[in-house]
Amino acid sequence: MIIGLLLTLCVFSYWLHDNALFRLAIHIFIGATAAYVTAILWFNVIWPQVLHPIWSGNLKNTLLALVPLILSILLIFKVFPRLSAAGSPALAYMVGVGAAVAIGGAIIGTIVPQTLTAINSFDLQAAQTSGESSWITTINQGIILIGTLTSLVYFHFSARQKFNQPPARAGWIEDIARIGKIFIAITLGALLAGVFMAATAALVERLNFLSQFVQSLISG
Amino acid sequence: MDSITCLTCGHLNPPDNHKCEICGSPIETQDSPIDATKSGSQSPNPPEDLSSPHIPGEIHGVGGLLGKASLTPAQQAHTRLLKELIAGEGTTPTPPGQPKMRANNLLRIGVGSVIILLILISLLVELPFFSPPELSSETLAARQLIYSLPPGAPVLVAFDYQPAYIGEMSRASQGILAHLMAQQAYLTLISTQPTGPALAELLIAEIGRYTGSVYQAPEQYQNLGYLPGGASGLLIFSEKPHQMTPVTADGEPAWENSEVNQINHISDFSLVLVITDDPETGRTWIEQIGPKLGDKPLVFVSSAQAAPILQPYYASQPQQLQGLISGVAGGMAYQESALFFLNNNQAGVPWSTYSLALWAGAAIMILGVIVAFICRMNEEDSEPRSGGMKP
Amino acid sequence: MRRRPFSVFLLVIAIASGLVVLLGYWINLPALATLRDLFVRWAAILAGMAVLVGILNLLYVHWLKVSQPKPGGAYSLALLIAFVLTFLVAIVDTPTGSWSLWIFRYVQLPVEASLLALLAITLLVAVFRMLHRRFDWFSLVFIGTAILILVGSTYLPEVNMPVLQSLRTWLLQVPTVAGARGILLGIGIGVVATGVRILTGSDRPYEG
Amino acid sequence: MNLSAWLSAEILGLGFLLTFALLFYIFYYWKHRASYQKELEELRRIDAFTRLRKTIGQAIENGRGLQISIGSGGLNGIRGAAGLVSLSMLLVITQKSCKGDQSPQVTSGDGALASLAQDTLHKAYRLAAVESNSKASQNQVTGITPFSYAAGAMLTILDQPLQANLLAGNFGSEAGLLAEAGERSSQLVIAGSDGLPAQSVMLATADDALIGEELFAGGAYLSAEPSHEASVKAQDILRWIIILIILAGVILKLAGAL
Repeated sequence: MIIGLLLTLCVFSYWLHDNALFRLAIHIFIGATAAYVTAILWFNVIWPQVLHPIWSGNLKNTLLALVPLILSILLIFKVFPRLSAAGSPALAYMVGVGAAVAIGGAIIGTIVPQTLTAINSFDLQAAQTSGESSWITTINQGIILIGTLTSLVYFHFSARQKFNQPPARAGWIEDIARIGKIFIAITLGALLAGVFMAATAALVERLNFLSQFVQSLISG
Repeated sequence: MDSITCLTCGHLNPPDNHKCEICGSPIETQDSPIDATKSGSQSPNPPEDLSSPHIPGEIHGVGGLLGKASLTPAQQAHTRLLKELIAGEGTTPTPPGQPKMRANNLLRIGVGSVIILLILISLLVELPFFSPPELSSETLAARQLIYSLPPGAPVLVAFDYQPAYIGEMSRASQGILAHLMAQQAYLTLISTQPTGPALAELLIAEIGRYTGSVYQAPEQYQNLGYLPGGASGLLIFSEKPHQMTPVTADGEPAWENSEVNQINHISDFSLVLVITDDPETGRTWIEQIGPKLGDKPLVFVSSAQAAPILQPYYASQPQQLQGLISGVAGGMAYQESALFFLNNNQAGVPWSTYSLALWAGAAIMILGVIVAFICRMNEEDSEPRSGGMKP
Repeated sequence: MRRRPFSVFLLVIAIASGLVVLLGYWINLPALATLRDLFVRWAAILAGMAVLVGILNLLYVHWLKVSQPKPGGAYSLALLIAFVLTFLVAIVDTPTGSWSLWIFRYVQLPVEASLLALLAITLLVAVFRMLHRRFDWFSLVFIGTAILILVGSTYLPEVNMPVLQSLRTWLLQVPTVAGARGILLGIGIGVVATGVRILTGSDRPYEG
Repeated sequence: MNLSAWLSAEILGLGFLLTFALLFYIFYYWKHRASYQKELEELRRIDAFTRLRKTIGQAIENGRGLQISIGSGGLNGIRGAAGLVSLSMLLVITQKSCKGDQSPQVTSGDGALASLAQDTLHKAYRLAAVESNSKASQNQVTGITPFSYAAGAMLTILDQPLQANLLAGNFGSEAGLLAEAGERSSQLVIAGSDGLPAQSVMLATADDALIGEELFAGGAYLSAEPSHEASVKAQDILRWIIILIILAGVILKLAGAL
């Protein structure tokens, strides 16, 4: 408990000024975290998923289990500058699969559903049946639609170079983008409030920890 | 030489400056490297002009706002200190070598001391000033789902948040987890972050302290530990849970208990509860797991910073999220509404102090707007700037 | 520029593995599905191993700082000691054992939570600086929304503020949803572009 | 009635992907053929990139380095994409700055990303025909979880006399601490992320922030590579296609066809 208190104070001291205690706390923290993660990796990945399968089960499973083992070893080569090149195949494999999963996730997971939701959420029947007065719902749906489209337009990159002027997009695109920017600002503002709330919770929790410790000292 | 106008705040800087004295943003002259250590001379128009006029404005602003948050004299003293410090941003004589660093440090220390003292005082006084939050529809939906669980129902609980958020997330999730335990659900804990397993164990133990009955592994729950590979890992886990997580966090064989040994697909769980601080993680779960759950509900406990992104999934047609508890407020509302009592009101994040801190934060932000506005008024003569990220 | 055979080999690995996984999303052949699952599972395991590689890199860099005396070598030593101690405890006691949890609770949690707590102060100061940097309507909408939502998130019994709270709810359920959807779609498109550049071999980060 | 029932998501998704790939190839060959010189003028101005390009030059002039934090996202899923973008930006920046012996300092929170960053640095040296002088400490993993990574990166930012910090990749709200550390040591901070909380925090704390998709256009804004140019053009068109689909869908819905 006392250690937690000291570390908390060390980190808080950074708020006043960057100092040695803060750096010490940070380094201990990084080391401890890395060690804990290593242990987790051993118990949850390296032993059960890479090593153990080798001598369990039939030949087919063993052969299949050899592949991740070999790839893992190749990956570890990356740590040593001289052997680094040997690790590249494993890395290339990870990049390939990673890119594919990213594309799949982005299209199946984000682009298509968000597009369909944008269309389906504009639903007059639902507006009529909904409890609140239908025109408010319809207006809100309209705002959401406009916001989605305009904030999409905001990202448009291509621009035309006018004679000795900075490149600019066509006027009408600029106008739409300006509307989109309002929605983006509101969204990011809402998120900023969220982040601040999360951080404030941490601040309150830490200070509560401190004050309770002090109180326990006073009460003995 | 002419003085250079800062494109960002419009402040007139001496020609040898490379970072603006007022806003600190680099002055974009083609040949001038951005090197704050070079800029240090006084601004052409005396900084007092920047600071003095806005004191009344602030008294109005702060009095009006912090007033709502019931200022003690001590706190008022500190807001006054804060005002002086912000005034200081313009007025502090800046020795060459560190132009506005000192002003920034003072501002940081001022703001920090105000909010920290405010929190400490309200922690010591413990005045129940703010009434508990109301139960939102998505939180209510989550509660109904938990009530409908039969005893021994297998429930998957994902602890996917950074340890830093423990204050908020434990306050947000204690209610629903205690409720799950009261319903005697069999919990299967998992995390796609390596620090998750420890968080899970800590929270289970903590709830045990509050309710008086500690859940036991492996009779009442199993901790599958860390699931590597993010989206890829989840994809495989949802179809072959045994293959992806054969052992528990401490290396013991998993899936042995009768409640879970029949589970061969994610949809065999009665309910999936995801506790996360990050909208990306949340979306990964919704996108990878959601479609595979069939008619089984997916419930989220989310940090306040993820809620704005996750809320639409609850509102969407068809519903991709069947329940959502967001932030300290959601957790409080859940606890208040549930039929059992957790003796943790002063532990972790007390609601009243938290609300007060939020008010203080909002007040300080408003103060920032007022100060910036007044500075802007004083900069009227210099060229107006459309600012920030141009569309 | 002629490509070296080795980088061609890498290119083939990346594109082939990627295409197999990508096709698995659309073409519904049992064989392909099995292969894809296998590939994705291996990738997941490798992601775990990559974390280990990262840890080795971390230790290597700090070992260098300790071995060849540099400023801050003492900190690196502290880091290495913390690593060794924690690792021994976590391996002997298992990651969920009481000792490991003690370290986690009283070493890692306080530091992380305190860093996040500092962020609260940082954000408030940042608001001042940002408004000084650019005092335009974009910043004002940005900060104004944040303020409204903060105030609307609390409940005062004396001062009942239905207007504020309904405004907060509206902000969160209408314009925020719209903006978020636009941003998410935009990011989605960007991700597809990045992935396609990899799978067409025009980006090859893996070739040294 | 639900539109997704009427139009299978898979088909629509495949359509998106194929359209994009096709557009990408068309533009790629077009750019390749036409010996294009003024790609950069063809893109709208984004302050963050304008300033970043200036800063690279200034870093060489003052002999003060750049630090690039490429985040802790690993290589999987959407986070991975953010990391890959930051790597392509790293390649361009290193090529430009290593001639002045000011190759950037890279911090990351994941082994795979760090290894890729190492390879990228070597590649940049090779392309710039400069003798590689990269030290182990030039590309380091500063911590393995997001917060320990951020904490370690904060220290490297505070320690070195840097010209500027570029935060590009997958971050959480802890990015605010990095930006603040850069501000403390009076460095320019340019930040972009795929995570939305990070974006809001960066907008508040960084000197210049990249919003949403802008990060993914990084390569095109920094280099004249035809492939980057082509992908940005393709992104623009795909975006308009999505807009049109949404509009069409809504109109059909109003007409009651769906």
